Amino acid sequence: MASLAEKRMEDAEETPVDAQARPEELRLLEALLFASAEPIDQAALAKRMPDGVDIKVALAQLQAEYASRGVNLVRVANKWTFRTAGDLSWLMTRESTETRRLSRAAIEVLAIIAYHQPVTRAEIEEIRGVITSKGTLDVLLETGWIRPRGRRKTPGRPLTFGTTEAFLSQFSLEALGDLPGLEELKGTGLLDSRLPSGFSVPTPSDDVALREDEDPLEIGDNLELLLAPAADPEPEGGDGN
Amino acid sequence: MASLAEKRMEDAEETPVDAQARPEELRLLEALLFASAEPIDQAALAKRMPDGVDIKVALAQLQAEYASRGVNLVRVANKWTFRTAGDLSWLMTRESTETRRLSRAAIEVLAIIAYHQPVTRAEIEEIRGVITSKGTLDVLLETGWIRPRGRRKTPGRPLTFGTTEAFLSQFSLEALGDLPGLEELKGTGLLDSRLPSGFSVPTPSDDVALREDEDPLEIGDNLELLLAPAADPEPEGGDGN
Amino acid sequence: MTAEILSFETGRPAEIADGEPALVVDVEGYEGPLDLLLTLARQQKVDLAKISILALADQYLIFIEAARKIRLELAADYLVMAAWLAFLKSRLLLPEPATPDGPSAEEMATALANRLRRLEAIREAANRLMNRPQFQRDIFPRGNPESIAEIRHPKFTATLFDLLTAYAAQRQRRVLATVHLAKRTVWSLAEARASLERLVGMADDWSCLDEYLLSYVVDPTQKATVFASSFAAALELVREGEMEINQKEAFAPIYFRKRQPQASGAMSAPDLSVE
Repeated sequence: MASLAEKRMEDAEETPVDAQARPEELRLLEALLFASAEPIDQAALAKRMPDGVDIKVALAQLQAEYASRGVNLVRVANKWTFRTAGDLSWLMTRESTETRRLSRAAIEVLAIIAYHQPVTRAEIEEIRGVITSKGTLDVLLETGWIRPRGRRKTPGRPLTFGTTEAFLSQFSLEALGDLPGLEELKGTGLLDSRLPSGFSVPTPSDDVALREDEDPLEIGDNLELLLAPAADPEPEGGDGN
Repeated sequence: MASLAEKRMEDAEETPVDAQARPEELRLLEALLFASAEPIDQAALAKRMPDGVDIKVALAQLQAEYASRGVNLVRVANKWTFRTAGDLSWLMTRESTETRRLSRAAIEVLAIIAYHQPVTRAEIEEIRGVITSKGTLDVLLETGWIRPRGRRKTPGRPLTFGTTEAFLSQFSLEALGDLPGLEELKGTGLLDSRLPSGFSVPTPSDDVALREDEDPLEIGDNLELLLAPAADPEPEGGDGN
Repeated sequence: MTAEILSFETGRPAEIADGEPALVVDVEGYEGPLDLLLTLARQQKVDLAKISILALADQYLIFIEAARKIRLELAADYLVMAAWLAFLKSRLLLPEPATPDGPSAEEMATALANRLRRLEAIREAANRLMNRPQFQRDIFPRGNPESIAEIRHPKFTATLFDLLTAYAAQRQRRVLATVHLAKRTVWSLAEARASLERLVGMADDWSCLDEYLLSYVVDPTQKATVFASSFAAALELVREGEMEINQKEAFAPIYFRKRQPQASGAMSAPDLSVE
């Protein structure tokens, strides 16, 4: 501590904040304004100051002193108060994470992407029998668990979706192949054992290499636009969440 | 306004608070600390600062800058906070905050806990030569300045008491080592309260880590019951206040 | 006992304890015998380290004696202290025994002096502590703290179980949804009644319901439903007085005709006409 204070004394040669030279009333104003729960008007401040203090001048001095600081003395509706400098508003925010559960729709879409990837939106809808809202895909993209892989080489060149490493990590899977297959799903009772014989569950693969029916994404593909279905003019439509 | 600002520029010749020369991190620290009513620890501050800022140096600089002002940067229990200067208390009369007046007994018990911690009730009574009423301890616990730390590893496993961060904050102490007169007391050996001077460490410590002669409190320890002395069957007895 | 101690603890104004003249015999001003002893010791006006324990013991005993004379209630610990001091005094005055057992009188006196010094020291420390600038009394925090805005980043959660359940459920749902149950064709009551009414209008005499139905029904698989609905419709029409029906015996053909304006017809068995 002492050494730091000494260091300060050295610095002081460049920027001498001369305690002696600084009028005492600035200290008083500073303390009053700092501690007050509300902005104070000049008259109220003057009442607490020693006689003979030109409060106007003192406030102006204080304001000038603080003008370049992280805290400014500002006048609000004719009352005075300290406020953090406007340009530091970014500093006055705290980032926090909040845990959110995925909606049922989002989980369903995610599951289909996981098993059927690479899969297009139309294929997801075919399996689910429901239109997928843009919000649902947005939420899933926000999780970082799915990604657009490329474009299917079919008319309209729809986007294909697949899962990411973050997906594996979230669900504690070593590889996508660890997702249970048909027999395992039946074994755990998740699938009815009386399903028709043609029923199959694909063996999922998240191989980064594109399939032969996939084209790479083009640079500049704007996902915002891509996700909005051409046929669906209201993107706000349904928030999957 | 402009003219006052200009006036300020003239003054600036004598005391140039050179905005350019003042490191930006001082502005940031200033803003963060000024805005908060609660002390902030160095780690939390560092997290908000740009990379490469030596936070320790910056805090020391800021502390030195404000040392002569009406608002000081103080460290309390390893956290930093701006507070009005102690010598301006005459200015800061506030009607609303009436400080609780502790009884003489409570003040004495508080001092014994502060200087002798961790300390048991029996040890407090040994020093004072009087039985400590439950009310006195209740009042002190209510202030939040003391806390039961653990249990002494002696027959009966009595509770040990110590002070809290709120205690340091209340009395503007950076750490327990700043207790007034502590050095003298240590010099005279008067802190060595325990008669069987087996493991006596005559330096008070509010370290959250228990001493080797302390056991942790058990979950479910009911303080209400614990504080009532075993010899005193009527816990309602008297309110020490 | 407790009550007395508590009354001490509630703290009489400090000035009474803090060194008023010696002969105020008011034991309630003291926080126990040690406090009283300390006050008496201060009156020796010397460093506590050099205090005369003998003189102090005398002062204490005189004080207690005075208190007893004016019949002041004395808590037991005051009397215990008095007895102990009397003992100490006698030990201090007598020559030390050759083989002392336990602490010597000198040691006991020193221990008492140390206790007094320690109490005084902690009181001094307490005093200095309380005289420090106190938070919210002398120094103040920011009165109008500025809140730190919070930007929330969602962290999504889902379990593998959620995922598998969702997948299995929707795959299954789709498969089961494509199993079609053939819709059964049913001749409704309304349909049966409408055609019966038409038929009754055409036939004046008894006609056989079965024959009519056979000629009517195109698809033989519909015979049952047509028959059932027609019979129910026929009963309803009879109840409404639109027609009469007639059957000779169980499983025999059923005949029907338009209701005759005047009473029962000749050929039929009237007992079977239904009201």
